[in-house]
Amino acid sequence: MTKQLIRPYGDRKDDGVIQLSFTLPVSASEKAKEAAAVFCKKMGLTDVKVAAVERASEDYTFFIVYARSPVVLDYAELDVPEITIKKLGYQDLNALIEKKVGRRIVVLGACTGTDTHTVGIDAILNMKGFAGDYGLERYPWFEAYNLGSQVPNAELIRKAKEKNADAILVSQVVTQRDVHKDNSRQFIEEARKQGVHGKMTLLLGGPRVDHRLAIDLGFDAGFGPGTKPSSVANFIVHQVLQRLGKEEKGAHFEGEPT
Amino acid sequence: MTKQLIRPYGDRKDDGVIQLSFTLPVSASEKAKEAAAVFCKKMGLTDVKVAAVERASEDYTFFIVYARSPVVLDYAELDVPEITIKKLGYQDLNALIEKKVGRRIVVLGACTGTDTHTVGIDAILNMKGFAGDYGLERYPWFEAYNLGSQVPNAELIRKAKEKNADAILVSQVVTQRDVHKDNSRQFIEEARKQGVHGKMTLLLGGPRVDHRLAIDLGFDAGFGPGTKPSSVANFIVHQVLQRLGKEEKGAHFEGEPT
Amino acid sequence: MSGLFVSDEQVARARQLARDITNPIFELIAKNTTVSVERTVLRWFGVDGTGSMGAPLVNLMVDRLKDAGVMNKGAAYWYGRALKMGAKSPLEAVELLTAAPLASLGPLAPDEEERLRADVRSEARHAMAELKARVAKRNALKTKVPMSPAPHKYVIVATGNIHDDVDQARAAAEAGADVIAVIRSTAQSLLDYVPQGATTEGFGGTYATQENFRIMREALDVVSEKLGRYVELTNYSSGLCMPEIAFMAAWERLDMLLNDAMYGILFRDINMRRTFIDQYFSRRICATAGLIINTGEDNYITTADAYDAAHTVIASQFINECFAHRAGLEDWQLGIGHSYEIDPHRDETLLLELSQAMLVRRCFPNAPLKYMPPTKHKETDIFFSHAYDVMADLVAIWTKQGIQLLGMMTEAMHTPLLADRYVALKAASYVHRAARGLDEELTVREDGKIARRAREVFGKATELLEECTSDGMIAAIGRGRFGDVKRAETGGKGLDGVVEKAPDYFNPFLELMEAKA
Amino acid sequence: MSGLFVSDEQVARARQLARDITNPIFELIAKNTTVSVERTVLRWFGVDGTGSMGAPLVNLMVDRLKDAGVMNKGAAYWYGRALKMGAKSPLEAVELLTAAPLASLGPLAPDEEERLRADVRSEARHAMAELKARVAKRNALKTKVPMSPAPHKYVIVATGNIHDDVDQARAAAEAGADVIAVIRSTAQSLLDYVPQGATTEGFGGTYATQENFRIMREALDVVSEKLGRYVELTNYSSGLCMPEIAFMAAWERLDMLLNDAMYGILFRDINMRRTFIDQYFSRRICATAGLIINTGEDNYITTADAYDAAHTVIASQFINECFAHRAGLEDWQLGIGHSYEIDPHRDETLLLELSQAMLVRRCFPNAPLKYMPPTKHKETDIFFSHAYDVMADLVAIWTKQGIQLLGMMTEAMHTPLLADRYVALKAASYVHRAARGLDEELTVREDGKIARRAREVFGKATELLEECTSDGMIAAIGRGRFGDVKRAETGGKGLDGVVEKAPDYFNPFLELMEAKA
Ligand code: B12
Ligand code: B12
Ligand SMILES: Cc1ncc(COP(=O)(O)O)c(C=O)c1O
Ligand SMILES: Cc1ncc(COP(=O)(O)O)c(C=O)c1O
Repeated sequence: MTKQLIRPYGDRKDDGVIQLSFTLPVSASEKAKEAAAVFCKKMGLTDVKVAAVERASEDYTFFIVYARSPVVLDYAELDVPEITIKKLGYQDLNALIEKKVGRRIVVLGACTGTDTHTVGIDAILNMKGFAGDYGLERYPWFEAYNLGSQVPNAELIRKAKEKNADAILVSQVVTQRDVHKDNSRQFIEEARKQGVHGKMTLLLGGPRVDHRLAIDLGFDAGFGPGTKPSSVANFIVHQVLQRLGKEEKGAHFEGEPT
Repeated sequence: MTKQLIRPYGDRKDDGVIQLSFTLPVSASEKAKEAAAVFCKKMGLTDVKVAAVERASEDYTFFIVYARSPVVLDYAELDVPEITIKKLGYQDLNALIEKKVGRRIVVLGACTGTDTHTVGIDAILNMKGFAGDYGLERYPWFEAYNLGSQVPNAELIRKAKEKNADAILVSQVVTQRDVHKDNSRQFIEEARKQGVHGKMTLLLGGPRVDHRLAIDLGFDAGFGPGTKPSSVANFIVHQVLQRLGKEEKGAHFEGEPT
Repeated sequence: MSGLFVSDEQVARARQLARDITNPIFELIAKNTTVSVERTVLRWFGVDGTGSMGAPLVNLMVDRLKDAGVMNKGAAYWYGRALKMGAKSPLEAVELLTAAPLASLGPLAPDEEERLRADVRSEARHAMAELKARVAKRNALKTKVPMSPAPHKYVIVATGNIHDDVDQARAAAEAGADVIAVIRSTAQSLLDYVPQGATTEGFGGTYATQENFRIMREALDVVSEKLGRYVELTNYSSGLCMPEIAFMAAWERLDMLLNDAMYGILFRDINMRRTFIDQYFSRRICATAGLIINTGEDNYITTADAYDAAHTVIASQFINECFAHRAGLEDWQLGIGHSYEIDPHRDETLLLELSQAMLVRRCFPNAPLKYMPPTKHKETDIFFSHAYDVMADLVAIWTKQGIQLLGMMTEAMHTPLLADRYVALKAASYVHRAARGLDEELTVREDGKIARRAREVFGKATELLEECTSDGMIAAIGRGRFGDVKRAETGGKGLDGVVEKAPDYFNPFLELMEAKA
Repeated sequence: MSGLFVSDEQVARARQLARDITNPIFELIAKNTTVSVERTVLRWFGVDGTGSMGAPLVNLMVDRLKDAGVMNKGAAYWYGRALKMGAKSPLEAVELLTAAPLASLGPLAPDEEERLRADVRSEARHAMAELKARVAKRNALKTKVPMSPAPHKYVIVATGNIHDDVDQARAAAEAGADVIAVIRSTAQSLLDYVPQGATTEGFGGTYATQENFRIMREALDVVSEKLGRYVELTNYSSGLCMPEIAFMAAWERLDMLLNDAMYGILFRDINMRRTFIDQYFSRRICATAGLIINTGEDNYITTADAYDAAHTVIASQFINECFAHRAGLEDWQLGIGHSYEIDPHRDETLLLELSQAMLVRRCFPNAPLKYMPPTKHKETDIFFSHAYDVMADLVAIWTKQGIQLLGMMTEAMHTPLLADRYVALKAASYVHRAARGLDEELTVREDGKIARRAREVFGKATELLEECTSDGMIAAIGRGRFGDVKRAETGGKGLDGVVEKAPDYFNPFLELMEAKA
């Protein structure tokens, strides 16, 4: 594989120029400026220009720096798993469910824990949908329940078992101190305890969620900012087909097909 | 000396949080985002959050990142030379020149080379001055000549010899590709050739100039953004007194006294 | 000068509708009390601290009263009984009562009952006097070091740790902040008690505790003196403990309080009745202590679309205002909430935002108003988000907002870093300085898009108010008219904390506060 | 609607004053020619390339004519003589002339002289036709893929390397730029020749060469087609080679040109006479080729204080307009320059900037206008600088500027990085989208601060124009009335390049261009 070495582009190819800003707990002065420069040099940066030394307060100084980074990257070397499969439109997907699954797919969703940010999960589940893309409630071949926000993990899973759901959708928006990760872990534990893990498709979503994170936490998939309901719908359908053995494992859907 | 370890302050003491932005020559995609993350990790950053992946154009992607830097700095350890001496006001300084020098101090200034940015040197020399601080022309005990811009180094030095000046003030504003450094070096060579180096006080100034740089280039001092004419006036007077042996060497003026 | 858009009659009509809408709710309020109202009464008498299990004493005591089915007489009454039984201190009172077989304790002789109430009333008067004295202290400092002109720049601190909060609040004040808001940990509004003491762990915010209030106000007093400019402090009372937090805020000399008649219902799924009753008592306290309240209509357009739901904001503001006036709050105390939230990808959003902000001004000419920045459509591109906030800064000064919450360029990512606040304050100071007086220079054409949009929004708001009058507030909320959120009268948290008052229900503080109204 | 501020009579009077001021200068222009005018004539005939020492052939040839003291007859005449001597190509013509003992070459017989002129004239007509054809090609593309609505977002590329410039220009166009300006290397305007070929080294900019023009315009043609939106290209002609660069720009189908009657004098210390004569011929070319010119009044308030010197901008604009009209330029071609440069630390700067921008609009209702961003008071705090630019974006759309140079958040540091342009374009697009139509919504009060300031500035401008009429332009410049810069009539660079025309001076291009006027 031929290398594709890349560096940041500021004013010219490969000049490596980057912009930084940070605050140091010292009061603004020539010495503070020097500290900012030393800080950047210790990060391996060169041509460090401490552009701004802003007196954020008596005890804090805000710096803006332009500098060059020596880091070179081989873009060819990176591989980001992006196994995408043809995404079906609203009509076709419903047709597919009717034909291959033969029954409505049941999904439950909620914003769990103490998180009250329902806009995200609503965007996925409610009729209205998101960015002109219908929500799951709108799909005749989906049976979608939106439990809203502040739903305890245990309760969500219990309800899912009652309705024997195909998938559970968990939304986590508040991420301070990684509370979303803790809460998600707790959800997975609970899912294991109640024996739905591995049986139902478990999806995690939120502004700081990505597929990798969700997998690591024990979910089947993760969806981040700008997710379209149709993407989620497609993913779920293929998961169901796989569980029914009507589609080979592994081929999973991620993001828009390119 | 007791250590004073500092780290960037984002949300909490020593969390090390910094903000970065840079452009990579790749088109926006999940892979591009990963590249940005890897780039930051290679710089030694942790908790890398690639916040924004902006399609700057088909071939370039602009990234905004928040991450933690492990770098810790001992602030106590830094020493930035700041030997300051009491700065005299307009009246007192004139009085001092009258008393101790006994003649008007002659200075010439210009924006040299192809640089036409006169506003800076004007701020130092012209009557009007800068930020309410009188320019050198205004001082009765200074004889100041402002040759304007685009003045060749050789010509400036020749004129200075004619007037047998005490100091030459060089302004350099355009800094692209370090043209200001090249031009300044060329000035110092010329000064050596014409034998004024070490005799006259040679000052360099401009937005990207600082004392350290000027010294390295062979000037007696450097003045950066926001310099007040009075600071320059004070510095020159003490230089003259030193050359006249009326003041011990070494005590040099830099910036406002703290 | 921003336009009139609608006639005084039309505005008066909207006010009348709001009054009609709130009438039935005030009957509900008059008939009932809640655990948090009663806990507030006890706190006011000085019942403080936590019990063996760490639960606040006021909770232990009120739960006891409730379980014994005697809370309907009012905690003040039982407090009086305890004193009669010889309690020497609030603490002893609690011990006595938690020990006593309340249910079986019959009434005293009529004259004794009378004396009991008289004694308790006089103690209440003293407690009230002490509160007033604390408020006077705040006002004295405010006159000594006056605030800078409006819009008052309001920034949020939310580290989760009160000591870091102080650090950041101080920095913000030095950078030009006029109001510091400490936002609460995500879960707090669902707690049916107020945590105790200084706290150092919270998510998305810091717990609202009386001690945290004290620590922060103390720090800001020092900063205010140092800067020669009074810096206000605010916190959030919405939730299951509205009245208690209002009391703590008043006692600790806070200057403002987020206090909305419906936020808890819509955005925290707290029971309607509970919220309506609690908000009344908490607002009575705000009125008495001269606290400025902030309402939360801005939240509606984070769940509903800001363009489509613009009228729900106006309708709700009239209702919130009415609830406030009927709790004794004066216009200068009404930080009526609205915001700059229209999707920036639409055309002519500045015209639309000006229209909305001017309409709010026109409807509430004497209220300070509380203007919120863009949040929902903020991007992780901090440079764009910063530019977006600058336009909100412009609308704020142009339409003479009293209180402006400054947008943060990192809104779409995390609670503000120290530097984010600095950047926002510097930009807002510039925009305010640059655009001050703009309104006097310009006349908005009554036949233009701004005016037409304002009339359209006001018209729809009036229709919604009419719907609420005819079908009732509860039905309207049931239909998701506000913020697209549907709630049922008996749903949500905290309904079990509502108790119908007995005929001889006793609450001397309420008496005092309603008397002066 | 922005205000009228002053009466039509007052504006007409200012125009008349400008005409009186320029009269004596047009006498000077009529009497003299310059080396760069004559070089332009030769270029137009197709003389291209460089000599052995790398100097452009046109320079070698014109210097030769000048040294021989025969340039006063016009390079066209000598070009004709060369053809008569049997030159088969422009190149041969140069060789012949540089060889011939010009001084001693007497005139031909009258009828021969006549025929020579006739032949040269017809060649000139063909050359003119070819230029027109190229211009037509540009206009065709412009109609095929029309531009987006004004303000046209103008950004600068300045890497010093034309190939990097192309890269960045393409990126800028994709990010929304409507106009690409390639700024020149710092020294170029002082060169009395135009460098040749594609260049890859420059300081603070890239050399303006015909090849660089071609490369960039070609790249932008591709981008325009791709985006279905025409992207304009501009460069800078001020300096010692104004007419030549204007010709190259016209030939290479540029759309705009920075072209000011006085910039060279004030900001490059180029001799007055030289500049006045050069600007006339260069503007004739712009008029013929349908190039939009940009004047440089914005520069005045980088050296002088923007508040104090506001009137000098207006006065100069009337003068620049008059010079332009008298060179055959029409209103739609006048990108009259002004800028948002008032110190942001002052109060009410938005009012002041609006006042100034509206006044310029009012004085030049049919000109596109070229609005410049804040530069001098930009801070190295990129977040502040970005906010500062956003306010300029607002004024630009509000006051309907035709061309808006976008401010860069790193203005105080370096020439724009690729990302800086992206950030500026994204913000400007948002502000333009948000505020479009604002002007129609508002009426500026004629008795307000904005109007009063506008009248004050206009009044002072008229006084300055009166001073220039009575004492003459040259005296006024000598007093440093414009941009606080003092220049003397015989000072500065390039005076030696000015030569008085002989009675039989011959310049067929000038004839053609003046004829159609
Ligand atoms: C709207 C909003 C609110 C509203 C919420 C109303 C509601 N019922 O949802 C209100 C005003 C009530 C609110 C309150 C608070 N908020 Co809030 N809020 C926001 C805001 C402005 C927008 C969030 C939003 O709606 N985005 C739009 C949706 C569509 O995007 P999304 O959530 O990312 O969802 C998309 C994808 O992520 C994905 N997705 C999301 N979930 C799921 C789930 C599945 C299964 C799938 C497949 C996909 C998926 O699909 C969606 C569509 O593409 C953000 C700031 C911002 N601009 O992001 C702050 C923000 C999220 N809030 C924040 C905070 C701190 C709070 C408070 C705790 C503050 C306080 N103490 O008062 C409170 C309490 C909240 C609580 N207890 O949880 C912080 C969180 C900080 C952090 N990173 O931890 C933010 C980031 C603001 C900030 N910078 O401080 N908030
Ligand atoms: C005003 C200005 C101009 C004016 C200059 C008018 C004039 N006669 O001065 C005009 C419009 C003509 C101009 C033209 C150009 N400019 Co210019 N200009 C600026 C601008 C906006 C402000 C500079 C200024 O006046 N600052 C105010 C003064 C007071 O500050 P100062 O110079 O730093 O001076 C202070 C201190 O540095 C110190 N000091 C300075 N000199 C000295 C000397 C001594 C001895 C001492 C003691 C102290 C001292 O004291 C002063 C007072 O505190 C800057 C951007 C910016 N905001 O900085 C660009 C800028 C400097 N220009 C720039 C460029 C590229 C140009 C051009 C080359 C562009 C072009 N190709 O057309 C041209 C040509 C200039 C040339 N050939 O040199 C770039 C330089 C990039 C770089 N780092 O190399 C800048 C940074 C803009 C940008 N971001 O691209 N410019
Ligand atoms: C009126 C009001 N109360 C309270 C809050 C915060 O509530 P909580 O602390 O429950 O997140 C908000 C949120 O902005 C609000 O607008
Ligand atoms: C009218 C005009 N011409 C030319 C220039 C640039 O001139 P130079 O290339 O000499 O720096 C400017 C600078 O902005 C200008 O305004």
